[in-house]
Amino acid sequence: MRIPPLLRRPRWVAWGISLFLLLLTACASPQNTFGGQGDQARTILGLYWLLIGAALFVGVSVIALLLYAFFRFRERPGAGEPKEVHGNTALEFAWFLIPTIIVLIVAIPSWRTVFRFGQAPPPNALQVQVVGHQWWWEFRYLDYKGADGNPLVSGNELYLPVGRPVALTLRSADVIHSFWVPRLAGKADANPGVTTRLTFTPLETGTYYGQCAEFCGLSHALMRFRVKVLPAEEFERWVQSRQAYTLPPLAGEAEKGWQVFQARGCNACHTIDGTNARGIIGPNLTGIASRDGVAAMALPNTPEDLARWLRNPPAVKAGSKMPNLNLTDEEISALVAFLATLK
Amino acid sequence: MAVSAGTLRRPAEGGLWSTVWEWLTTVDHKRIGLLYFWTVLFWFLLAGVEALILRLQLARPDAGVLTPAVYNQLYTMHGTLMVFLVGTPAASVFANMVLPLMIGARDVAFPRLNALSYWVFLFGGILLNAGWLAGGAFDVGWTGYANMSTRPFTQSIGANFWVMGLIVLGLSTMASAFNFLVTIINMRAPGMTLMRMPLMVWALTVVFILVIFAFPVLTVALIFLWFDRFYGTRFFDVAAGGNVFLWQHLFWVFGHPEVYILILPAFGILSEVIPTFSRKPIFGYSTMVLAMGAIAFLGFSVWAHHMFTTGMGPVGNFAFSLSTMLIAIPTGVKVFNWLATMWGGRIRWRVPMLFAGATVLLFILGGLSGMMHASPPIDSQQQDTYFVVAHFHYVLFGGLVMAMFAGVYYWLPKLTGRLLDEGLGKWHFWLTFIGFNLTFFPMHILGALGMPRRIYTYPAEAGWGGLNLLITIGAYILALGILVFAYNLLRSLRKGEPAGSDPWDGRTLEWSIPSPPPEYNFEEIPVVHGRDAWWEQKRQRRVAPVGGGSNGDPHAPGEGHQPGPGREVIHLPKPSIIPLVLALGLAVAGVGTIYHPAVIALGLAITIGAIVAWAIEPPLQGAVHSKE
Amino acid sequence: MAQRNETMEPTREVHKAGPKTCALVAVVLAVITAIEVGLFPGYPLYTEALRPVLVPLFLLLGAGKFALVASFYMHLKYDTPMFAGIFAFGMTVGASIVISVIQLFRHFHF
Amino acid sequence: MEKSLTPHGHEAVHPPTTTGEDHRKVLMWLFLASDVLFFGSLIATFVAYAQRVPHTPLHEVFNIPITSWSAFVLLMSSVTMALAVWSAHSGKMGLMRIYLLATVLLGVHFLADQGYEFYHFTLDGFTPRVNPVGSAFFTLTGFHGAHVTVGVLWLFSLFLASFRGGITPKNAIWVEIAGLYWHFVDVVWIVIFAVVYLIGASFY
Repeated sequence: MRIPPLLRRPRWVAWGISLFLLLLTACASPQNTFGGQGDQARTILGLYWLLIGAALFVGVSVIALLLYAFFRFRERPGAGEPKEVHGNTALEFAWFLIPTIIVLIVAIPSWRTVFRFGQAPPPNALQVQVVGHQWWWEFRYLDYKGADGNPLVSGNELYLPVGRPVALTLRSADVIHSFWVPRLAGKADANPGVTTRLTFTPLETGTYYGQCAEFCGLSHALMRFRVKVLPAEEFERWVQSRQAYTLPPLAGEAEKGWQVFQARGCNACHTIDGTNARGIIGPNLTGIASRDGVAAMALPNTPEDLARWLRNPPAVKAGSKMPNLNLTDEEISALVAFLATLK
Repeated sequence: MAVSAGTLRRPAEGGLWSTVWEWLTTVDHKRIGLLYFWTVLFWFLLAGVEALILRLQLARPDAGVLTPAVYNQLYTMHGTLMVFLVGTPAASVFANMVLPLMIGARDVAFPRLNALSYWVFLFGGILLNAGWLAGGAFDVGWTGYANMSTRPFTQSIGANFWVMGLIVLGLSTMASAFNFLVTIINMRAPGMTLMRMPLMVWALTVVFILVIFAFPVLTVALIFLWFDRFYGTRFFDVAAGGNVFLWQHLFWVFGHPEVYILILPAFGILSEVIPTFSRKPIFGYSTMVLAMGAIAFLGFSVWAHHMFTTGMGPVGNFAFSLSTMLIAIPTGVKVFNWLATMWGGRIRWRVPMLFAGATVLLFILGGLSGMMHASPPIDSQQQDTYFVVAHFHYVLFGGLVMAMFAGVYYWLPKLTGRLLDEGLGKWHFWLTFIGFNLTFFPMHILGALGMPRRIYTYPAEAGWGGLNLLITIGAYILALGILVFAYNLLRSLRKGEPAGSDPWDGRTLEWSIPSPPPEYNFEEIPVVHGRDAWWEQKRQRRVAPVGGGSNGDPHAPGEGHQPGPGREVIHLPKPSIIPLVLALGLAVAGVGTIYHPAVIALGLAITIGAIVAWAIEPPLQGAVHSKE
Repeated sequence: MAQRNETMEPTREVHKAGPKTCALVAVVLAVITAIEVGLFPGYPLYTEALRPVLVPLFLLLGAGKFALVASFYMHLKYDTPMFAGIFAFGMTVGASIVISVIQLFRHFHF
Repeated sequence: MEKSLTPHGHEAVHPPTTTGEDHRKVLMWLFLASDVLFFGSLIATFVAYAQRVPHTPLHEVFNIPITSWSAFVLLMSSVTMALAVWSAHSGKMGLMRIYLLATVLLGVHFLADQGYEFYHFTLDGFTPRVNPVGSAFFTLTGFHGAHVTVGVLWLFSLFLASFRGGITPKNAIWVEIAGLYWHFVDVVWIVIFAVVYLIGASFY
C-alpha cells in the first residue's frame, strides 16, 4: 500500500501519536462520560456512539465535498465564465431528504430512550432524597431509619449497593443545582420548591466522581461529591454501623476536640449521629474520617488540609456559610484529632 | 439649508467640533451603520479580553489568577456582551450598512428612529457594563437564572445594571427591527418583489421578525426580575409559591429565537459572498428563503430543549426534541445549497470568500454537535459541560463572527471607500481559523470528560489540565488574529487601496453606486427586473457603475455624480440631536431605578421633552441638489 | 405581504366603517359583554350545568369581541390583507406560546 | 410615477411606497403584533401561577360589577375612537374633536376605575407582594393601565393639535394610527377581562 505523503514524515507521525496519547491520558479522567458503570450511563453511551458515528459520517462527507469544491473550482487563469445554474428541483428535494433520513436515524432511538428513562422506578428501588445546598450535598436514605427515627443522612458521599436500582428524588434548599455522576447516569437538576427524579442502577462497585453541573453561585466549582458503590453485604454493614452509631471512646487530643466542638458551637450546624450534635445547617459529620475529601471535596481529607479548612473556611471556599470562628491552633489540632476518630 | 452632495468622508467644513456634531446628529443610515460597527467592534474586543483573562485562570488546575467572584463576573459579562452587544446588533450593523442600498432605497423608513436605536444601543451597552465601575458586575451567567438572580442570592449592584441594561438594549433592538421591517416592506425599488430581494435582505427580514416577537418576552422576564429585586414582588420567591421554571421558560422562549437572530445574518452574508466570489447565482434561491422561514417558525417551538435536565418528564422532552431535530432539515438544505453554489463556479480565494468557506465548515461542525444535544438522553450528559461551550462557540464564533469578518471585508469598503489589505487579511484569516479550532475543538473532549462549564477551578486529579493548557494557547493565537484584523481596519482608513464602486464584480444594487455612496444613495432609483439586479444590468446592458469603474478614484466623482439639469429633487432627512437626547433620557431613567426615584423623574422629564421636540421638529430639510 | 412592482399612491379610506357600522358593532359588543357578565357564577344566566364549559364559553365570547373590534374598528376587514397577516402571525405565535407555557406548568413544573 | 422618495413639503404626507400603505401605519401594525407577545407573556404568567399556587381567593377579591362596568367603558371608548377616525377621514374636524375628547374622557374613567379597584384590592390584602399571583395580576393590569395612559396622552395631544391645524383630512393618518393603538389596548382588555376576571374569579 502506498503510504500517504503526510505519514512519510516522522515528525508528523510523532505529533500524531503524542496527540493520541494526550487524548488517552485525558480519558483517564475520573469524571468522564464514557464509563458506563451505571445502566443509564451505559444506555446513553450506546446512543452516544450512534450519534458520534452519524455526526462523523455527515461531517466528514460534507466537509470533504466543501473542500473539494473549494479547491477544484478555484479560479484559474483562462477559465471560462461558469454556467449560471439557478437551482435544480430534484437536487433541492434531495437536500431536504438527506437530513430528514439522518434525523430519523438518530431520533428514533433517542426518543425510545427518553420514554424508557421516564418510567416509574421499580418497587425494590432504594429511595434516596438528594438535597443540594450552596455548596454541598445532603443524601437522605429514606428506607433506613437511624437511632432517632429519622432517615440516615450522609454528606457529600452517597453510598449505594451495587446492582440494586436507586430512585433519587432531588430538591434544593436554595438555588438550582444539578446532580451529575457522569459514569453512572445523566444529570438531573435539583430545584428549589420542585422535586425531580432520577433512577438508575449502579453496575460495578467503585468510587465515582460527581459534581454540581448547574451554576449555583460563588463556589459552584467546589460543589463536588463522590458516589461509593459497595457490594450488597458491605452496604448493609455500612447501614447497620450508621444505625447504631455512637462516639468512639475518646481520649487525649480527641477528647479535647469533642469539648471544643461543643464549646465553639459546631453542633449548632452539624450533626454527629448518636450525640447531642443535631445541627442541620451544614453537612452531617458522621463518618467524616473515612471520606475522600472535606468541604464537598474542595480539599483532600488530610489532617493538614482539614486544619486549613477549620482555620478559615471562607478563604478556602469563597462564600462558605461556615464562618471563620477564629479558632486557636490548639483548638484546631484538637478538632482535627477528634474528627479523625469519626470513622 | 442646502447640503452639498457630499460623501461619508467629505472633509469637515468647520473643524473638529462640526465633524463631531455631524456624527452626533446624523440620521444617515450609512453613518449610523459605521457608528454601530465601531461600537460593536469595541464591545467585541472588550468581551474578547475578558475571555483571555478567563483562559489564564483555567490554563492550569487549581490556579489562583482570579478569585471566584471576579471569575464569575468575567464569564457572565463575556457571555452577555457577546450575545447582546456583538451578536444581536450584528443584524443592525449590516442592515444599516447595506440594506437600503441593496433594495434601492434612499434611506430607512424612519431615519430619526434609526439614530435613536443607535444611541439607545450605546447607552444601554454602557449601562449594562456599569456594574464594573459601581462595585461589581453581574455574576449569574448570561442566562441570569432566577432564583439566583433575585436579591436574596445576588445582592450586587451589577445585577441591577444588568437588568436595566438589557431592558434598554431590548428597546433599541426592537426599534431597529421595526424600522427595517417597514423599510423592507415599503421602500423597495420598483420591480423588486419579495422574491427578487437579495438573500441578505431576506435573512435580515427573518431576523427582524424574530426580534419583534422574541424580545417582548425577554422584556417581560426582565421586568419580573426587576420588580422582584426592587419592589418586593414574588415572581421568583420559592417560599411564597414562586417557581424557578418561569424564568427559564420566558428566557428561552426569547432565547432560542435569539439563537437564530444571531446566526441568520451570517446566513445572509454567506448567501451574498459565496455567489459573488464563485461568479454564480445562488443555488436554490426559493428553497433558501423557505428554509429561513422554516427556521424562524420552528425557532419559536424549541425553547425547552434548554431544559431537558430540569425534570419536564418524557412527554415534554420528547416534544421539544422533535421540534429541535426538525430544525436540522432546513439547516441542511442551506448548507447543501451553498455547496451547490460553489460547485462548478470560478472561486476567487479573496479574504471574504476564505472567511465564508470557513464559516460553512465550522457551522457544519457546530450544527452536528447541536444535533447531539437534541437527543435528551445525550443532552443529560452534555448539558452545562464544555461540550455545550464548544457547540455554541462553533455556531456563534465559527458561524456568526467568522461570517461577520467576511461581511466586513466585503462591505466595509463600500462605506469607507477603501479596501482592507488582502495580505493582512489572510494573516487574520489563518491565525483566527487555527486559533479558533485549537481553542474550541478540545472543548468537545473536555465536556465528554465531564468538565462542567462555569467553574473557576478544577483539581489536577480531574485530568483536564493538558487540554485546558492547549485551549489557552489557542485562545491567544486567536487573539493575535483579531489584533491583525484591528490593525488592518485602522490601516485601511488611511492607507487602504481605493475601493471603487464595484471592487468584487458584485451582483447586487449596492455595487452600482460610488464607494462611499452619496448621502442620498441613488441618484435615480433603479428599476429592477430580476434577482441579482446589478449583475443582470452589467451582463445585458454593459452599464458601468456610477462614479467610475472598479478601480476608480472615489475622491473624484465622475460626471454621473453631478445632477444634470432637470434631475429630480431629493429631500433628505434633517440631522437631529433629539434622538441622542431621548436616548440619554431613557438611560438616566434607567440609572434612576437603581439609585433614586428623583433621577427617574429627571430621566423621564428629558425623555418626554425629547418626544415633544421630536413631534414638533420638521423631519426633512431642503432640496439637496435641485439645479438652480 | 403584498407584492407590487410599482410604488403606489395610498388609497383614500373615507368609506370605511361609517357611523352606522360603528353603532351596530357597538350594540353587538355591549350584548356580548352583558352575556359574559351574566354567565359569571351567581349571575342570572349561570347554572351549575354550565360550569364544565364555562372556560371555553368565556374564551369564545371574548374572542368574538376581539374579532369584531379588530375587523371593524381596526379596519382589518377593509384594509390590505398584509395588516391582517402581520397581526395574525403575532397572535398565532403569541397564542401558541401562551398555551404551551400554561400547559407545561399545569402538568410538569410543580 | 412620483419620482421623489420623500414628500416635497409638509402638505404631501403620503409618500409613494411599495405597498401603497403609509410607513407609520405599517410600523403601528408591526408594533401591535409585537405587543401581543408582551401581553401574552404576562397573561401566561398569571394563568400559570393562578392555576397552581395556593393564593388569595380571587372570587373574594374581585368586584365583578365594577370591573364589568369599566370593561364596558373601555369598549365604548373604542366606538368613539372608531368614529373619530371616520370623522377625520371624512373631513368633519369638529365632530372628530368631540369624539376624540369623548375617547379621552372614557379612557380617564377607565383609569380611575382601575385606581379605585387597585386601592380596594390592597385594602383587602391582595397586593403585588402577597404572592406570585398578586405580583402577576398587578403587573399585567398595571402595564395595561400604562398603555391606556399613553393612549390618553396621545389622543389628548391630537385633540390639542387639531385646533392648531395639526390635523387635517390629509394627515388623518395620525388619528388612524392612534386609533389602531387605542383599539389594540381595548382588545387586550377584552382578553384580560375574560381570562383574568371572569375565568379567574369563577375558578380560583
